[in-house]
Amino acid sequence: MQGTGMIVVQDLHKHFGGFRAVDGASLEIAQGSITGLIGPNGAGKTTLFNVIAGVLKPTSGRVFMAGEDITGLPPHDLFHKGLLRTFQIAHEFSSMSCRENLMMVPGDQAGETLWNTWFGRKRIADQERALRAKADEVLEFLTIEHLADHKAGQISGGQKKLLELGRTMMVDARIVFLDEVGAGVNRTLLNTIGDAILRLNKERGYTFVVIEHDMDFIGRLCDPVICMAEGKVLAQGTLPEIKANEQVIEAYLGTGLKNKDKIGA
Amino acid sequence: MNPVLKNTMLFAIVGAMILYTGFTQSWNTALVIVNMGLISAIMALGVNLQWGFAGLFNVGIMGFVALGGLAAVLIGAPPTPGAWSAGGWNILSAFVFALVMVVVVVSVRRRMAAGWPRKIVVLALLIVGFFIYRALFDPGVEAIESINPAATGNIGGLGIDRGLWVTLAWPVGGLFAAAAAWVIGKTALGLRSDYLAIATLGIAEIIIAVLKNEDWLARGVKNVVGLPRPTPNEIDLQNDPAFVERAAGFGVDAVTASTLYVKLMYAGLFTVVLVVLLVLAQRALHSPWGRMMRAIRDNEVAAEAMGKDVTARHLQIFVLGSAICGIAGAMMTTLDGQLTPGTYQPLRFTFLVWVMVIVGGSGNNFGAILGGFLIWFLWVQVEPMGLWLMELITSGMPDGSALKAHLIDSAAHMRLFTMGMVLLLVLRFSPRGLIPEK
Amino acid sequence: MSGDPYDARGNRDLSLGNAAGMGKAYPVKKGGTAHAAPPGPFLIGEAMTGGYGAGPDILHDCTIAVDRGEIAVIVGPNGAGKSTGMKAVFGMLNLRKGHVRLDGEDITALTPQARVTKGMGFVPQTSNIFTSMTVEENLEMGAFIRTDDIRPTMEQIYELFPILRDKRYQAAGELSGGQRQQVAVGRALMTKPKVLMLDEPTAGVSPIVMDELFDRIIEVARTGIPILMVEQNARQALEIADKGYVLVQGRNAYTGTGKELLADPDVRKSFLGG
Amino acid sequence: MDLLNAIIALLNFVIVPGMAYGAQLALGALGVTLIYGILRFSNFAHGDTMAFGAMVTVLFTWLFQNWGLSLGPLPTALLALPFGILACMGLLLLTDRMVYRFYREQKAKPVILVIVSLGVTFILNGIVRFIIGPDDQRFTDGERFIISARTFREMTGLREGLAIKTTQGITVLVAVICVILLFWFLNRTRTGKSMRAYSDNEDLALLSGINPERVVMITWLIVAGLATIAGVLYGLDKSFKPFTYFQLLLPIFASAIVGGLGNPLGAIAGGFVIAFSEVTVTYAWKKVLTYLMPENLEPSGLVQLLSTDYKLAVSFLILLIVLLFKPTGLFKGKSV
Amino acid sequence: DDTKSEVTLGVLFGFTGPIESLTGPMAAGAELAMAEATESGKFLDSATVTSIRADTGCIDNGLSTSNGERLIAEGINGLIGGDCSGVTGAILQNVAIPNGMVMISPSATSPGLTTVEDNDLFFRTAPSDAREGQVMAEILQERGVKSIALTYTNNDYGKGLADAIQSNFESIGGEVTIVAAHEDGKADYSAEMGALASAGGDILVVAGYLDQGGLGIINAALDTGAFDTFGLPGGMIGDSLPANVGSALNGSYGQIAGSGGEGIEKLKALSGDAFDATSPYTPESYDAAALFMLAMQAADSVDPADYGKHILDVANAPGEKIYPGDLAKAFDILREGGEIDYVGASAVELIGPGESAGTYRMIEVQDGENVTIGFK
Ligand SMILES: Nc1ncnc2c1ncn2[C@@H]1O[C@H](COP(=O)(O)OP(=O)(O)OP(=O)(O)O)[C@@H](O)[C@H]1O
Ligand SMILES: Nc1ncnc2c1ncn2[C@@H]1O[C@H](COP(=O)(O)OP(=O)(O)OP(=O)(O)O)[C@@H](O)[C@H]1O
Ligand SMILES: CC(C)C[C@H](N)C(=O)O
Ligand SMILES: [Mg+2]
Ligand SMILES: [Mg+2]
Repeated sequence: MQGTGMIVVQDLHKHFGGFRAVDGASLEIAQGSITGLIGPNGAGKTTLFNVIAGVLKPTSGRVFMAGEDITGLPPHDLFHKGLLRTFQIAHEFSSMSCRENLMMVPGDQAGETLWNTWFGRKRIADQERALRAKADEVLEFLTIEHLADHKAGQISGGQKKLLELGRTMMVDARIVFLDEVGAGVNRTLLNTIGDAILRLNKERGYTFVVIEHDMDFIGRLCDPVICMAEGKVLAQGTLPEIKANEQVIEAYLGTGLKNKDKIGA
Repeated sequence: MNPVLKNTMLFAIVGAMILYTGFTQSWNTALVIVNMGLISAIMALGVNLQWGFAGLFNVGIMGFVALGGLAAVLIGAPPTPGAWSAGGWNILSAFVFALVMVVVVVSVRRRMAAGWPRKIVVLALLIVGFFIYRALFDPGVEAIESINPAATGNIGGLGIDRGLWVTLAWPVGGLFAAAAAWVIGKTALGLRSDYLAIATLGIAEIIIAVLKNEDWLARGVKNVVGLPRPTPNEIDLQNDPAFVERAAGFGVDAVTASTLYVKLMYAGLFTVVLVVLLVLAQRALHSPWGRMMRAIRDNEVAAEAMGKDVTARHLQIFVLGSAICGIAGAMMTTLDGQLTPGTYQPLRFTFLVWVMVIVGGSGNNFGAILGGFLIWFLWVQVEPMGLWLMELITSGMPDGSALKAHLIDSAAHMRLFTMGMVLLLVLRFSPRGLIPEK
Repeated sequence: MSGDPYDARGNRDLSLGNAAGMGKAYPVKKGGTAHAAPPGPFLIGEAMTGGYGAGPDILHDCTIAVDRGEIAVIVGPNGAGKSTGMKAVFGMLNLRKGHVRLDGEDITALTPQARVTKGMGFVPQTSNIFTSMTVEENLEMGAFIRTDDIRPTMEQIYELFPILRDKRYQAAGELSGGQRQQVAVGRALMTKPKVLMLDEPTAGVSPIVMDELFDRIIEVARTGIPILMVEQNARQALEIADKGYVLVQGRNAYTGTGKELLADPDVRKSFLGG
Repeated sequence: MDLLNAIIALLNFVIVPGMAYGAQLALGALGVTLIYGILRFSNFAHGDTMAFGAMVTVLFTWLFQNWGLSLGPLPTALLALPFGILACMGLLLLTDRMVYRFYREQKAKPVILVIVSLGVTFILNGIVRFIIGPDDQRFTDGERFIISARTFREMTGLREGLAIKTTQGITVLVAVICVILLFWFLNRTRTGKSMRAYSDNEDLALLSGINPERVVMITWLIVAGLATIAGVLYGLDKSFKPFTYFQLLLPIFASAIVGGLGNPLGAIAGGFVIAFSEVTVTYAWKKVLTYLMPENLEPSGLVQLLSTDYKLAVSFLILLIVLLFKPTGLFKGKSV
Repeated sequence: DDTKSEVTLGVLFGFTGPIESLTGPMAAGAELAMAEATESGKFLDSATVTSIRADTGCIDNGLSTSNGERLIAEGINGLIGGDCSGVTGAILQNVAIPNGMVMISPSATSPGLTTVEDNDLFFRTAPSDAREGQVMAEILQERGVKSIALTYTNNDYGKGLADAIQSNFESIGGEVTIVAAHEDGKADYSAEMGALASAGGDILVVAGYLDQGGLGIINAALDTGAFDTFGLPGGMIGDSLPANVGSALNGSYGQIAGSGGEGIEKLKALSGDAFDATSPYTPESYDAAALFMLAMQAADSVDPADYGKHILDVANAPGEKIYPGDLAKAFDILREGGEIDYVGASAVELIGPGESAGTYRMIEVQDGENVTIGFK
């Protein structure tokens, strides 16, 4: 057993050629927490996600999930272990309708076996009905129910991000990685999304890791917050702690005052 | 226009063209077109499965078709007396040895830690293995090939040549193709689009090279002729008084009746195969499985993140699609009654099938089938069209003028020209294919 | 083989069937000309109605305008048609009704590239960089129509986004999300445009860079260059805006100064997150 | 043991022909790779475009030969080449106008363009055969050899001869020049960069003021030049026969792909990989070994890894192996 | 349709594809015989003979069969074709036999076709390659050749011929250093050349086609200086080869089916400039068409079931020898019930199951021309 956290990352490295995108990051995500991950552009947050989620192979280091070594497992295996993620740049299935985008997610569908598609049609029909209802529910929650039959390639940038989030809501996950779900999403809707995350966390015990540059959003949801910079973990703590950290301010937050005094000048 | 109506009309048009051929040329011609059309449609179905639904760019169709043809030989051809005792067992043992060798190498690679020692051991095993393999294999080949090379010189088949049993070759052809596709898929499916394309193209060429040069297998370029057919023999029918009488009842002479009868029987068998495959494909595609495949086609990375084992699914559909091509290939060889490795050319067996899929409308099974019939019809019928065109152009010219002679002489080359024209016209008016994906 | 996570093209094997490189826009047909128009704001898309290809109308009688030295901000829910409106102004879709005027000329019939020559610069919301080209080449392409020396401008951009200097010879497709956004804005600035249009320039950039960016936008505006901007970071954006538009379902819902909109409780509640 | 003769034998039968063939493939692959890189589809019509350009050049060469024009030791065809290129440019611009532009405006998927280009292939096929017929045509003149086997033997007194044909020399030279020019053009010039930008993201190219139609036109013009040059040089070295140009397509595509699509350096590397894998793997080492080994150890067999029957198969096998280790080709090519 | 005033013969050759450059003259040769018969006015009831051409693609079974059916549908009375042995088998099995149509191929030379079950419907005016192998081996021996390198075009023709040459030559004590296949229409033959040169040999025997891979191989051999004398079987004999290769070919030798120059000379005179009568299989094509018409005349019927039996009769002795241009005379003789022995352009002598016996013309290239130096 490695640590007690839901996810434990030990001295992880990911190098692209000579460039060290993740450079010896170690962190632990507690079971049932909503952890915020912040850091300047290029800090290596997304790369860290990708390594954990199996999209990229680490150069070195290990990743554990609930004590099990998951380093290098392919994404589809991780999905079945309950690890879900969204993409910073939306990866919709562009020629499929939004509803289908959601309905394809659950992994235990009888209809995904060829044999059943030929000879087990009744069972599939039942399952499909349930899936469809579920998908419609999610779409409604995301306020895009009117897009159910639109091709996902032809919806707006923000709507794609919503769909991205919606996919993680189709199945029971144990841990969900959200990569900037908020970027480009309307702030009012973002609040609703925040509520949903809290609810999933409370009611179903999902663990969340959230990358976001919107401090309000982070502040509302996350404890603890981890700040990365140059591929390493820079600081960890509650948001107020982090906000007070000199290094974090310098690398990431800035004083936020600069443009204030220029307005109207 | 309502799409169902439009599609029905398209099919009706192609049907009408074939009927027209029947009325104006002959029903035999029409049926030949129908039969090859059915086979083409099946091939197109297989390719459509891979491309239209999974986005796999396979241009190795020719290879799978040829493997199907090989099955027809190995099932149907008469056994060569003495071939097995002369060298068959040698060859078989060579294959078994090769298989064992592969297993050994793989397990050695697993067991030993990476590094120089492993590389050396593996390399040594491979080299030694290769020589032992050749030592087993070569004498066998030589022995078999020297058995009456002008007429046989090959290992021969199982000699299954009774009636419908002959069609056993078809599923076996599918199996052959599937097995090859599995091996290819295991190695090459990680490649992207055009790189996968050239890889499959290359593998197809390799398969053909083997078929052409391994005479012990199916006589290589010397061809195997006189393969058994699932239908009665025309000559037998013509000599059968009962048949002649019945034909006379319909008012047709025995020769025509017998040729039509045989072709109709083929058409029937082929139609059964096509319909079964179509139903299976349709069911699969309008189900969560099909949805999953489309998701994978649209965005692999996301599908993978959503728990779909992209590699396994790709392999599955690659094997299935290739198997279908193999079945079609076996059917074609049975129809021809001979295996002619030299005829397997990419243009005819790979790119023409692609044209069928794209013109018909990729991603739609009915489109693929329509494309199969239409393009095959054109492939065969543009030649008279080209000639007709040339005659039309030259009709105003004085007889004996050099230009006229040149034009008429070039008429044969107008076949491909006309084909190209028609292709461009069709794609101009429905750029996404005649029956596009919804 | 692990996929490039930033590879928005996604599918590895459908590359041939993927329309990347063929573009998604349905630009105005070639051959149109500009002609004189009645005076009005420096740039205005007036009463625009239109949609993608032969699809349904997305914009309905929608008007967006910006004048010299102004910053105009468009906000609204996702899918309201903000990006579509921007594209329409830039000639990347065919308008069924309405006009676009720039500096006293009617440019409705001009192709996008002609509008660039007229001095318009645009940062689209998605696929806004050349992924296979280096950062520096991206910037050079921004200055494609310029014939003067582009080095000083490039220097300025590197000053503004120092990270880009470090990555200047790296393919832009290998950058992080926020870095890409910086490249995109840099590319537009390289044009030295007479009017700048930005579609969510701050999406995904870190707070410190966002501050820098807003700073720079104000600076640019103060040199007299009008700026038309879509933002979901609405509160910050409206604070510096001279003019704000709220779009809902392709229609103008509210229009006013930035301050007015910020103060409007309806707008706050429905679009700015309370 | 006779090292010199062994080397010369190897040079004469492997290195020189391999170089020339590799350069021929590379020149063809350059055109293919450029279309793939900029216009984003695999152009099947390239082989027949080469045939067309070469055909026009052949016709002009005949005309010039009739007039008695000549280039001395160089083939007259070089004089006719510009005319071939011009005609080919005309042809390609015309096909673009009549065929490809429509699909571009439709935003058709590249695979449609591939099939469309197959249609164009058929048509060009017909046109070329219609004009010049399906037969072999001779249009070579000038000095055939830079150095012929016999001269070499007489000069050096060695048993083995070394032959280098004028056309081989020209081909290698031209291929290298073309690659360098193209590489420089695409990576260093503004127009070249704008072409790459267009291929990367057409919408964004519009926003940068790049005129897509101009990019497309320039691409076709360059391709016309490359195709004609490739076609003519091939024809000079081997023979002009319409059918072989279609057959040439396969190794050309293999070269472009193994080198990495869209990359001019890849095209030349790929050309040589394909050419040399054809020539070397099936080479019978008997002759070379006979020179190298002491007399009593001379090989009795051919010392051939595989018979030449499998030369194509082998070159594809090598291609496969390369791709398995470098999935987008030697030079990290594009995958649309 | 037993009208004896309008006869149509199908000409089913590969007008497109790998041997497209051979088929033009071949078809013209066949049509020349038809024109001759029509013009003579003595054929059947002063019948006119017309041809219908159709394509086999040389390698496309499907296309060949379809086109065969189409020709049958057009009501042909006889089928000249196919050209390549592969498709010929397919047409025979799927079209000719079921429809009871007589078929004469001028060029399918594969030994495999000798034994094929044909219901006595299949004939060929070209000899089987098995015979040519024997002839060639003898010629080589007479010239004192000890060892040969052998390359063949990789199809049933080339392979069969190469097999025959190899086994015959070895059985009389010669050495074959290498047997290497080459594919037609390929871009480059350096690899084959490398292997052939390495193996060595007194001469290089090229069992290919003169305007296909064969030419490429010879050019490569001469360019690299690997061989300078070549053995040229029938597929390599034609005016275009010396013309294309030039003086370097002088001294090479070979053989092609054909007897006394007389037949071919007459055909050459007959054809004039219209087409190249010496192009491979063109004489055989003329003969195939002629045989059809002579047999029809002999049977006084255009029904394959009737005239099929007469093909061997008119082709072989006894009887008056008939050469190209003599068709009118032959028709007269046959009408009167006399006997003829058709010699034609290629010295037709049908043996066994109806294939040319194979008299061969020995050729040597001298001063850039094919010169006949004897017969065998
Ligand atoms: N494929 C790649 N090749 C080279 N460098 C890469 C590659 N992918 C990412 N990088 C580099 O790795 C660094 C970390 O990128 P990453 O996407 O993880 O940043 P991030 O923290 O998610 O930033 P952002 O907040 O902007 O999304 C960046 O500097 C980027 O340029
Ligand atoms: N390429 C397209 N083809 C067809 N319809 C599209 C396309 N892009 C967007 N749409 C539709 O147009 C509407 C408006 O999209 P637009 O991108 O303008 O929204 P937006 O206001 O920019 O939203 P966001 O804040 O999410 O970026 C959406 O409902 C979407 O369905
Ligand atoms: C037309 C010829 C070149 C055909 C060749 N003799 C063969 O049997 O295939
Ligand atoms: Mg990121
Ligand atoms: Mg938008």
